[in-house]
Amino acid sequence: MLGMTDGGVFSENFLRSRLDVGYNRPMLQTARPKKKSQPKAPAHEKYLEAFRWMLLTRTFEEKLASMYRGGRITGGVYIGKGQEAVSVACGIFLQKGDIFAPLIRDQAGRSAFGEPLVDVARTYLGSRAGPMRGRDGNIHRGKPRDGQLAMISHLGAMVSVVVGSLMAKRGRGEKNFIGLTTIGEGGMQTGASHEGMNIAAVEHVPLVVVATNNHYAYSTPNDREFACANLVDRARGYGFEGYELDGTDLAACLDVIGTAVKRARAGRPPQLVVASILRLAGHGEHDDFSYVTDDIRREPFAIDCLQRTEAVIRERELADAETLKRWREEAAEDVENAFSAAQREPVPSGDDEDWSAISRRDLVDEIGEGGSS
Amino acid sequence: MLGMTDGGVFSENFLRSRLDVGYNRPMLQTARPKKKSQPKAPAHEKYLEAFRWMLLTRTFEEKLASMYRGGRITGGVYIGKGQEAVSVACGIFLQKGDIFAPLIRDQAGRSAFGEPLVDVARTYLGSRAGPMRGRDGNIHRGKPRDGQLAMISHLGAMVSVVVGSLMAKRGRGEKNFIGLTTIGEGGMQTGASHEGMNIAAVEHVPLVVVATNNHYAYSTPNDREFACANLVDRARGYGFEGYELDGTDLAACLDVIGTAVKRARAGRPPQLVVASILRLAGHGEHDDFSYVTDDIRREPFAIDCLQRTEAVIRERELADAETLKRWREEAAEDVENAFSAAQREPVPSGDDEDWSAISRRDLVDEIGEGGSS
Amino acid sequence: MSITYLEAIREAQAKLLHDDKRVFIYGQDVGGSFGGAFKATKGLAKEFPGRVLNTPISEDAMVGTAIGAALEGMRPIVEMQFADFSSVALNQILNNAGTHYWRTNIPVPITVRLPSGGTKGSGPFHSQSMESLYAHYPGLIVMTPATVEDAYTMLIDAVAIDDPVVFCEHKYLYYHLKADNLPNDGMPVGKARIARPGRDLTIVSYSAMLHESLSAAEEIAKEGFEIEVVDLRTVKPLDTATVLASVARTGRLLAVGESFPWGGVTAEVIARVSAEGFHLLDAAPARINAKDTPIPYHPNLWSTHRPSSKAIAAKARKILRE
Amino acid sequence: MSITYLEAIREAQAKLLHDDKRVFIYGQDVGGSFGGAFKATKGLAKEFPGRVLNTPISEDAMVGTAIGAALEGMRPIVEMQFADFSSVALNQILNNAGTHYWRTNIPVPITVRLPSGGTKGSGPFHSQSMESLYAHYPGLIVMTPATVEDAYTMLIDAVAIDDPVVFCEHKYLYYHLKADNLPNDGMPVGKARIARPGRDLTIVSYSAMLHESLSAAEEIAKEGFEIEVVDLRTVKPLDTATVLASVARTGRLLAVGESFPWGGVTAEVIARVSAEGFHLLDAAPARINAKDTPIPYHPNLWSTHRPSSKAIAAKARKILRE
Ligand SMILES: Cc1ncc(C[n+]2csc(CCOP(=O)(O)OP(=O)(O)O)c2C)c(N)n1
Ligand SMILES: Cc1ncc(C[n+]2csc(CCOP(=O)(O)OP(=O)(O)O)c2C)c(N)n1
Ligand SMILES: [Mg+2]
Ligand SMILES: [Mg+2]
Repeated sequence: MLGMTDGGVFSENFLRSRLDVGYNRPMLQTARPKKKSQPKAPAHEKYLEAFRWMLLTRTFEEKLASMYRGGRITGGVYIGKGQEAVSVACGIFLQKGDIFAPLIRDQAGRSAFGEPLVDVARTYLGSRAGPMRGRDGNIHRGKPRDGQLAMISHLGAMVSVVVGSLMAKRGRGEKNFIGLTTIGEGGMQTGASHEGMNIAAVEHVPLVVVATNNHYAYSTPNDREFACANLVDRARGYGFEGYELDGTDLAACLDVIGTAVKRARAGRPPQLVVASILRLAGHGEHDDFSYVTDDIRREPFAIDCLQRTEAVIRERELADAETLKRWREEAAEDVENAFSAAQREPVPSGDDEDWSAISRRDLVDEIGEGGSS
Repeated sequence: MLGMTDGGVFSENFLRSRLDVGYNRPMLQTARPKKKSQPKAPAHEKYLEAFRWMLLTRTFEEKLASMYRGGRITGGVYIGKGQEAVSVACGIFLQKGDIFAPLIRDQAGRSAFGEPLVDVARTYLGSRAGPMRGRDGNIHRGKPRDGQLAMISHLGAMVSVVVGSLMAKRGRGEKNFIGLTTIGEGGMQTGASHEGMNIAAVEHVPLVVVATNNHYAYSTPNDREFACANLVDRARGYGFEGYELDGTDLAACLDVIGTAVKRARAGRPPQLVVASILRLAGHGEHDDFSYVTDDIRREPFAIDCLQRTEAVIRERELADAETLKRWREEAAEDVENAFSAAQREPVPSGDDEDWSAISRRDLVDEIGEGGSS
Repeated sequence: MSITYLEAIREAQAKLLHDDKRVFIYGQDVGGSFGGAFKATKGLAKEFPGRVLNTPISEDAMVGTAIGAALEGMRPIVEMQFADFSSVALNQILNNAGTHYWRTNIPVPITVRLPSGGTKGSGPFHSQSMESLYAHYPGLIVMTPATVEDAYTMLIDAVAIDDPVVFCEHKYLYYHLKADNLPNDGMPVGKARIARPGRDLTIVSYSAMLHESLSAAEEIAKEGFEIEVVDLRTVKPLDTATVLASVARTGRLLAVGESFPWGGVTAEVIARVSAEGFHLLDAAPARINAKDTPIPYHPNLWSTHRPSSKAIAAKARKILRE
Repeated sequence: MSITYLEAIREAQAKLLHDDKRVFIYGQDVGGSFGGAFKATKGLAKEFPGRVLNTPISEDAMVGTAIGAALEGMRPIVEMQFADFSSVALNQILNNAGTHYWRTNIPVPITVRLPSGGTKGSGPFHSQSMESLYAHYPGLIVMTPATVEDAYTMLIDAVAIDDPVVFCEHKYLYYHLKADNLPNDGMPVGKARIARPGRDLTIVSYSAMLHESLSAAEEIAKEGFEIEVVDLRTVKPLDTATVLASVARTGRLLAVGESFPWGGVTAEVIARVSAEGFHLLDAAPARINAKDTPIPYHPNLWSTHRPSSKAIAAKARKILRE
């Protein structure tokens, strides 16, 4: 079954070898993982690179959460604890010219695709120097000119936006680009995500949708979200190629998402990856996630992907203890730098703000100021 | 494969016998029909009853179309030519206490479920005595108190409405009821239909969704509507049981939709039937459907179900020529009566109208009259 | 005893569930041990098993389902997680629930709760006030309670009404507003309230802006002016009579709302008073709304974007000088 | 040569496709040999292969796709089959397109065409005027052309504007309105037009209601009154200056719109004039809208539901007597 990790040694060109098989095969059946997949033994740069992004993300988000608890962040804080392996795999295969439309729990992927950490800090702190300039906050950020779309909250809405961007690129004659967007199992139940996935298939754009079933939408468990046996079965209904994925296994994430990215790039139909994971934090940091049952915490998908990855690294001696320690220190330093830089920057002020919702200043409605000025 | 006609003789209790198998089986795989299904040989009352509803519908809609051409109908006229077999099967198994939410091309089903033809004529003519009292027209009609929901135009919106009605019935302790709603292959691409189907499965209500792929949404052929190999594959993605259906074959329609209805009634998961057919008229009577290609007109699904049914009846001598003639005459008479009754009735007048959009007259906004009075 | 605006909403729902078997609550995260993003249904799923149901993230279907249940005699309350997400249910609300009675003679008794309005750091998609969109279309009652008491009695009223009700509860008031106890009866639905009597200027407001308006009035009272403050309570129907009677007393009008400036409640109030009470006005009527941009995240921007008591007072002074 | 309002829209799109490689048209049934439910894109798919594309029945995704393409430099025109169906795309229009520039500094140059307004026998779901919903939210330009010439030049303007434009074209005018030829240039975007000069009363209107207002003015001219008729052309931005200048001349104001009465364009016009031009008014301003019910199917009801020139004339006479 294509797109699945096979438990074997993960070689330098694992992606290419899979693709050589895949290209000439008929549309994939949706794939199911073998029970109890074994951690891979990836003697591979990409694996270590991915681990470092994961580590950086975890370090950053722990700091962010502690700042939230200290009352230093306005509004919510949303972290991706436990989802770093899936997320990093979403960003790490993307190239300049690709489009990435991340959602809530995608810091690792955002970083791997090139978002500077300082921009995250800036957005949470509302810095004027940040991409959102204090106008929008937390996860609602992006730099569309760099292919990083800025999500709106309404789940599912970004899927069709990526489709349109890809159509435009194709229309312009660009080559070798793809788009990747993420969604939760909850977001898959919105009408917008349905319309977006269907139109992607109709337009046959090189899109990868990575859906993460982290077993909850906020406090709502799967049984009140959907009733199909497996969400990957939706792939076939849209004309996507579909894959299941153990999201705690970084090698599997790199393998499956990497394959999906390659296949999309090669002109295959849109790709759906459904990863299984447990969200290891609250929906946001305000949420104590006491609704997560003990039973579910004991499920195999409840493993911490970061710990699992580190265990593989140690076990297979892919990096020694000292290197790991250095990486950890470097991550802490990067995080420190990001926050301290952002903290020094000015925040917006209502009086200096350019209060115009449109770019054509001559067309701004004369309705008057409004607000408290 | 359950839910599929098997080419054998269609016995009086064909439904029961299928169900005896079906109840204890695990969730159905989506079923595919055998190539070139043979017309069945149904020595069966239901078959003839269904034929008569189909005949009545065809006769009615031909008259309606001719009135439209004569300029005697305001607004559009939407007929179901070629879809009568599917439609009648949607209505004929429903009982008092069931909910039917038909859409555009469902006259046969509406009639079979008990809608008097005169109400159709009244709605097209805007009679004050009709269920919509001239306020809404053509296919936008219903009598919710009788389980006949009044569609809004926005495709897909009625699916979740049926779900809610079924939940209420279950909550009240009613037994043995189901809901059936229809949709086109075009309507299946709306976000509303997705959300409705998903929520139906989550709530595990006794719902049957009959989707008719008539190969066009207005002028748009299938390849610009969806890109999956077969729409019935969506069933699995929602946790529905799914069936394909040759919509030109009345016996198959009765068999498959009848089975789905029985299974829903028996507490199985929601049911999706995807029928294949060609729309044999314009989207509305204003439309010359010149975009329908010659190739597609030669496809097996382009057969006229009414002619096919009549051929079976003649060939198997289920009714003699005289009986057929009498039925035809009776249909013409019923149609004549419906229109002439409706035509004698008063139409609304703006001055006498009760212009209130809410039932609580004491809460009507004091904004004043508006309009031209 | 002290009870917040949010608790009042919870208590109203508890009472409704208790008193009326037809009531159920449908929304994201309302059930289980969780009780909703704002805890407006905390404990209710346990107290009323099977009647407080979590839904998929499917706002269109949530409302559609409620409509269907209402047609079969139920009294569903739909909780939107944030008002802003009702944009994807708007079609069901306007075109299905809103048209049903007029088309078929059968009303659709659903109540859609919209946690509305701005709070610090909530940004463009968790801060909106959507009452004007819903009030513009026919067929709906749109409630905008400004007090703990109203939050309680009006929600009970909403569910009793046979027609669809959009219930705009203000998130800023959830915790900020407290009352000593809950009333048994409220004012009649659709009637505005004189929240503060005065004689020099009428401020018409509703929801969170009522409180900004009241502070402004308080402040200006020190300057010797008595401002009358009208709380609309429902924006549809809009109680023109009470507003006109107030303007008849004061001769001056300022309409204050938190939603976007183009159209909407404040425009409607001014249009009515100008059209029906023109001779009552001694000065030009005025209005204050939020600015015509999305609602900003950063508190500095947000507090400039939304009308403040200071801005209201400044505007009021200007009108008083005319 | 004689060209209809509908043909002008087709011609504008043909010109846009011809002149600007970034333009494409996206909508249900716009492509193939069909050319749209109203034939506004007739022949264009053939003339411009691959640039006039049929879509699935997925309004949300149609707009989302257009937004994405616009971000990558395209100039998409989305055709809604009927304005009414844009209710299910409203979220993308308001919350995605409408907020994008403000949030990211990058505008979203999409044009969403809404075949709007009532015609005989079209009923509640094929007759709506939705300009007020879109104008209420920040970030959008909302155009409502009333003439063949404007339909042409304003659609060309719409596509040229870097910000999202909601283009409300009126179905009643499609065939009823003819011009001799198409202009090269129109008035500047956002400027209202004096459609008929006068001195006794200003009627402010737009889209199909402009023509009802003009007939009313014509009729009342026989009685010796000269009514000035202002065509707003765009309802957002709304050209307050032109409206105020007209009221300065006439001292009287009647605002006429076809959409629902609560809030919306006519309320906004009256609110602006009352607030900013109070001293200009010699009589109470007034408005006429459609009735506050869904739009009826039967022509007898429909013609009562919508404002007619007769009703406008009657109201005008009343204001003139004051
Ligand atoms: C249309 C819509 N409705 C409601 C919300 C509020 N909301 C934000 S995140 C969330 C849960 C999302 O669950 P899921 O998609 O599974 O993603 P996860 O948070 O588990 O990563 C909800 C309900 C929203 N953002 N959009
Ligand atoms: C949400 C929405 N968008 C557009 C329309 C306009 N419309 C009415 S029928 C139709 C085509 C429907 O196609 P399909 O669902 O396949 O049904 P069929 O007409 O073929 O029976 C369209 C686009 C609509 N009714 N609803
Ligand atoms: Mg989740
Ligand atoms: Mg079809």
